Amino acid sequence: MMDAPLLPLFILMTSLLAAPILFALPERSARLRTGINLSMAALKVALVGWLSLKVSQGVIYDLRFEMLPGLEFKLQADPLAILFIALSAVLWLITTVYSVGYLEHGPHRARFFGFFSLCVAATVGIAMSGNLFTFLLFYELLTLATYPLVIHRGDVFFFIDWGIYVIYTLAGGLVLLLGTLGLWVLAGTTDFVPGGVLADVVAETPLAAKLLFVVLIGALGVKAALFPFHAWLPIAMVAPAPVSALLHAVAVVKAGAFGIMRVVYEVFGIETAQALGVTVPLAVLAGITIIYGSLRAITQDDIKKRLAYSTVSQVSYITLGVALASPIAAIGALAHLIHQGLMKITMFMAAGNLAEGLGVKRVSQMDGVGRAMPGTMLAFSLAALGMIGLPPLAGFVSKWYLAQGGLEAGQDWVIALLLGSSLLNAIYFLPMLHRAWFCDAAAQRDGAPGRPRIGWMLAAPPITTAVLVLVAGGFANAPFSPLEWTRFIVAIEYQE
Amino acid sequence: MTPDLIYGVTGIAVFGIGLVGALCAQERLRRVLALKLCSVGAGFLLVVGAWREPPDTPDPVPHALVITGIVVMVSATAVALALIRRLQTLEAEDDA
Amino acid sequence: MTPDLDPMILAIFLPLFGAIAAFMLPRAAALIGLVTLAMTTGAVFWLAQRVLASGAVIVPLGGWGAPLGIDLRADGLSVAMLLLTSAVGFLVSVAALDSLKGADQARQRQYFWPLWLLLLTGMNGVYLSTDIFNLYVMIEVIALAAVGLTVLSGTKAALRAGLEYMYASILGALLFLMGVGFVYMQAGRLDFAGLIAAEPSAAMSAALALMIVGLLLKTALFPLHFWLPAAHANATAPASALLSGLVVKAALYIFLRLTTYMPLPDEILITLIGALGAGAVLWGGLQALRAERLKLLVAWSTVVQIGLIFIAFARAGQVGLAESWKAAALLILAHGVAKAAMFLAAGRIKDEIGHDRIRDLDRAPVRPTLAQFTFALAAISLIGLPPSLGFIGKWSLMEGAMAAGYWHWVAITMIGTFMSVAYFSRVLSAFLRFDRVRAPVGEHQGWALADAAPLTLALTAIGLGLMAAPILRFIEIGYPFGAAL
Amino acid sequence: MLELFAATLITLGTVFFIAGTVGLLRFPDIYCRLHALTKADGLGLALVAFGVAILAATPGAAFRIALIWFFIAVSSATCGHLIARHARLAEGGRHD
Amino acid sequence: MTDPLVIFDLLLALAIVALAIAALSVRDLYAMIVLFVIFGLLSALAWVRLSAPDVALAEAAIGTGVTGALLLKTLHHLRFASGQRSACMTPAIPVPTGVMLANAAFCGLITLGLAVAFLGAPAAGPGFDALVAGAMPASGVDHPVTGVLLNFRAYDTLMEVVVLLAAVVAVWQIERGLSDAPSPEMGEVWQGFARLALPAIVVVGTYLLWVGAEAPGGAFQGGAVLAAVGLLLLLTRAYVPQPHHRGIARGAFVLGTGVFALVALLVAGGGRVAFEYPLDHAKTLILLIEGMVTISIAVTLAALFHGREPVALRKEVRHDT
Repeated sequence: MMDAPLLPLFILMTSLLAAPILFALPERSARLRTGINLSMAALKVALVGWLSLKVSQGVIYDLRFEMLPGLEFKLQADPLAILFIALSAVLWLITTVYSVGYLEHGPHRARFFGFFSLCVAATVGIAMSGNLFTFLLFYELLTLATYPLVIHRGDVFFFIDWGIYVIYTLAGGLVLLLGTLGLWVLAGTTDFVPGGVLADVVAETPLAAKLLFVVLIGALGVKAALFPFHAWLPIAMVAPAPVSALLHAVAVVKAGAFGIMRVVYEVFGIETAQALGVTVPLAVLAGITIIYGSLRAITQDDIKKRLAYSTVSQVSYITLGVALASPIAAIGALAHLIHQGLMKITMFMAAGNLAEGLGVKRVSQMDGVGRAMPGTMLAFSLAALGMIGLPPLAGFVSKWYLAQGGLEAGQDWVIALLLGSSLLNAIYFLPMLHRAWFCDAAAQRDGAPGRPRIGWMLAAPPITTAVLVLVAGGFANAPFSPLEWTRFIVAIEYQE
Repeated sequence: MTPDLIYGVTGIAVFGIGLVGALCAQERLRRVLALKLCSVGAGFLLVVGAWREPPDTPDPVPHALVITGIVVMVSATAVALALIRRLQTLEAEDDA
Repeated sequence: MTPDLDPMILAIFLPLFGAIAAFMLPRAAALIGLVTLAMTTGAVFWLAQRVLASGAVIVPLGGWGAPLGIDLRADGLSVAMLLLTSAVGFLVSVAALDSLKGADQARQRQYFWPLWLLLLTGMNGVYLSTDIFNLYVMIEVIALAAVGLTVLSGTKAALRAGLEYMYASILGALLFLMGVGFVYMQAGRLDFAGLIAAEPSAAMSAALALMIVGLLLKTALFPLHFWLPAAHANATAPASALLSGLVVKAALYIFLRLTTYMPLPDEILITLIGALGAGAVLWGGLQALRAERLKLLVAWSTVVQIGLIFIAFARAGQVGLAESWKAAALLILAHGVAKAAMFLAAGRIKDEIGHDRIRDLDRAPVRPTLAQFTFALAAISLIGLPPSLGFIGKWSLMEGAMAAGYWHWVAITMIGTFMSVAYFSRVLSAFLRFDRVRAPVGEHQGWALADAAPLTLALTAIGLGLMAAPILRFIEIGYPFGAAL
Repeated sequence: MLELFAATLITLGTVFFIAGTVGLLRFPDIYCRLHALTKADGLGLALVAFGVAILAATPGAAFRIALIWFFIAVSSATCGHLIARHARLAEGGRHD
Repeated sequence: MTDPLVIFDLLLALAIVALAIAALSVRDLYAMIVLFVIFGLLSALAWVRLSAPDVALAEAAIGTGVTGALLLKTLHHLRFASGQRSACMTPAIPVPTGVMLANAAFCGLITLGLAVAFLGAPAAGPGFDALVAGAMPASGVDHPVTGVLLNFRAYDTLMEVVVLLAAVVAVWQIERGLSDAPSPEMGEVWQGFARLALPAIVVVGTYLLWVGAEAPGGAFQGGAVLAAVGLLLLLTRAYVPQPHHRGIARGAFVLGTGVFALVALLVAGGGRVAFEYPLDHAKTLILLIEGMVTISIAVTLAALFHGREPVALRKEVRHDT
């Protein structure tokens, strides 16, 4: 098989180069646009498959380009990166299909798909960043690319809230810039190295190192929707459904969580971070976010808002797993990165289908939708049960490892936290399922619902991802499953 | 007391007077004039710097520089005055 | 007789002959202008290659040599400025072909070219000069040509702004001239080497103070910026692009050179200049937030950017490292490219929509998409988002400030960046909104050839960020910031 | 002897100048002032020029001084005329 | 015993300062210009006292003469345009007296500082004296100021001519072919005077140019005096610029710059750099340049006085918003 050292770059380019082409296409050439979109997404999946094969064979990819003296733009494909790229590549393909269906007659599709591509390019770039500087580059690109996507359907009322979104995300970016600079000044490098680069600094000036940790985690916490920086996420749910799906499952919040992983594992190093005494506070913060997000979710009537608060809660599982500083919890965290993505994207696409097909946007309108849209609601239900943590679904696997990790780390409160959280999950998800399947529709909607008008491009994606949720949970121990891959990563990060 | 001292102080005074005018004058024409005074002040300084106690002849280089400065200043004045004239025409048209 | 051509001489004389030709033959002015710019750019590339090969080069004009004669000298920094000027100038010229094509713009077309080529002569002259009196004459060439360009449209607002600009320009130049007088009195010579050799004294301090204030007035550092927003906002688009992107840089460049050869005597003064820069960042940012018109907003952003460059300067002066000047140089280059792109894009938007009121941008029936996209790209560089050159400049600025523990400059830069995000997103979100009043929104217009030049500039502003390392190495050729001449 | 004569002439000329200046400052209206100025200055200048010409060593210099006198006389006469004319026209304008 | 000339110098200096103050504070703009012209002439006198006759000539002819004429023309235009004979032109927002005083005090402080710096500077500092003296034999001319202007620092002088060119291009650009204030009717005496003066001025101007090589005078002074011819012609309306004269006018504007730059460029070669005249031809080349530059200066200054480009009058499209 041919060896291609530029493979990571090609993967990046599949979406980065697609963007200007999509921008330039006239609005009306929809077929060509769809063709480019889908072929690029498929190409990316194929390339990522090839890349992960090569990486598992031990090939090392390391692309460097000098930006400033000593400061490099660096792409690498380590197993952790592969995990995240694989997630985004697969979900991009699925979401692209979904968005083509979703926006079939919408305005400004050229713009939408252009930014959509950029958004994925940024996510892939974040995944493959070999140092914090490169990470910062793509992190800002991600902020810029999501900006027009989120407001794609915005109207004037929305723009009042819009300010909050801009301020949160851009302030996060700025603080990350500050943190990157601080790292560069303190350590003289921004490279991601398993085991961290700050051991000396921590030994010499622990205060500066602590400050740096706070700055970096604070900056990334904005995107990861860590309490108290989560306020933008429920606002961003006004975005079109595919955007919300991508935002919550892959792009934005995951970029933040992924960044926290990189910072804890490869900037500070898990042992150094532990020695610094910053992991426990982070774990506590994550715990607070988990509970807070769930509590807020219960009271939301808007489906997408409820899902958004659920994301606030669920993404913090990842942070929690990282902060627990135990290999088993780390496996749980990494697995949850994938599993939460699969589940949440299913739910958002299903919610989008409800809104498109039936005009249902609130929980209180959900009576009987299960009978009207059985496929969609089946997928939704599977994902919801997974979220709650029902075995053998994907969510159960990650929660199981997290709990074990908590025990291993001697943080017994984690068990209680997880149980409580699962309970809360059940409290806000089960009523939705109950309404969908067991209540009568006629009570609420005028007349008979009739057949909802949604095409296969809307119906198929959530079902596909729901199947993936099942597979990821049921075949968790199979080779090349996400769980197996995370074990491989954790072995590297914990330098075992 | 030698001429260079007397005229040097004169030049600086003229420059200062021009500066006051450039900052405070209200009429457009007067501001142009104030700037011209500044340039004369700067010219004084250079000419004074070139002066040598007789019978030595003065340094010709600053003289050349001042001549250049004078020509440059008349060019700038002409442009400023053209702007003033044009602006006045437009403003008068609008008043009418 | 075949004359020996030297790229430095050509860089100054080609635009001069071009200006003469364009003035003599008004009908062919545009063609002459473009050819001249292409040739000048070629000469500058030739010079760049020569400098790359053999370091700084000097031409003693008339064969006399400084201090009696005048030397032209090209090192990395000056060639970088020349490259910026001619390359940006060329693209702005291409854009000018389109933006001055109206039937009622015959006059503007006729005069744009000679004035712009004279302006180019002056700017190239500044970047190659090593003599402070020569610099005085050059900034006057620039001033007259620039005022002529400012009032090209002939509107009352432009004329008023042009007159204020003229006053500020003359006053700045005269302050500089007075400083030249003091240098002569004390040092007896006017070349840069003479400045280095001069003993510190009251006269030299006075000279430095006068020249610096004059230059700050010309480069519009807060609070001497009063003339800039109106002048840049009311000029026609290509003129605005030239004025904002290139012309203010000439005075800034002289300032950098001067303070290299005559270091400011006191840290307090350096901090003061930095504080003025901070004032520019904050005040300009506030005004940009309040601006009602697109071009005015862009003009205020120039005030902000100049403040930022002076913060870089202040930090450089305090750290006292040659390294530290680079941030200022990078920011100058970044701003030159991005601001030219932004003004051209703003001009295109105004042309297409018919007005440039920010409040009503989203009500327009047409969407000049490509121009808006260009504007956004330029904004990315001006805000300092990666990977643009503006980002690299800001990064170097903050890196140095942080390493030296000057947290106040870091804080101001952060605040400035945040404000720039705020005022640019006023415009950008107006571009993205589309159903605010449910007005019929036309199909976006797709490609227009007129957008090519600004788009190229904006992409360059972003792309140059990837070239920062070679750019920095190039700027250092000939030690422009070292003591050695 | 000749020098004494020249000095007398120059002094006399200066006296006329002073008288003219006093007239310029003291006379009530523009015509009287003009009268004082042109008459006194014309004569004063002639006397001074003559005195200087006597002192001048060469005939060439004397010729040039004569030329200067001639041109100043002509132009000051023209100036006086123009000022008076302008003043009269302005007055006429005011009466209309 | 004090030199009587010191008293003269002191009186002259006082008069210059007093006139400067008076010009800026007198209410009537016409009086302001008159005071300025006197100020300029006295400054020129002061420069003669400082043994700078070239500068004095230039200041008298260009700095005072041409500038004064430009100011008067503008004043005439302003009074005509505003349709009144009163002096107040500017619809200015009155600046508060406090601000004015603060400004004045600020400038006073600056001036004081400059004076201190000046008094601290060396009385007769180092200069170019020796360098110029050493290089004069190779310059091709005998008058040092001309040597500096047209040889040692010829580049500056070229750029100075470029400034003049830029000015005339800008003025033509700014002042469009709108109807101007009619020039005042000056009567027969004036016409006669002009006829008498014209040839004399031409002779003087040419003489100044020619003599520049060895004595005070030169292209700029000569050009300015010749420009006076143009002014007289324009004022007596013996010559009225026509649209079809524009080509010739343009040619005259660029003549000096063009020839100067071409010569500077063409002499380079064979080891010589630009502006390095071969010694044998230096005098000829300098005279050629001076001649062309004089023509350009004369025509340009006259054109600056005339102002607007002579275009066919037509309704102009305006785009005020």
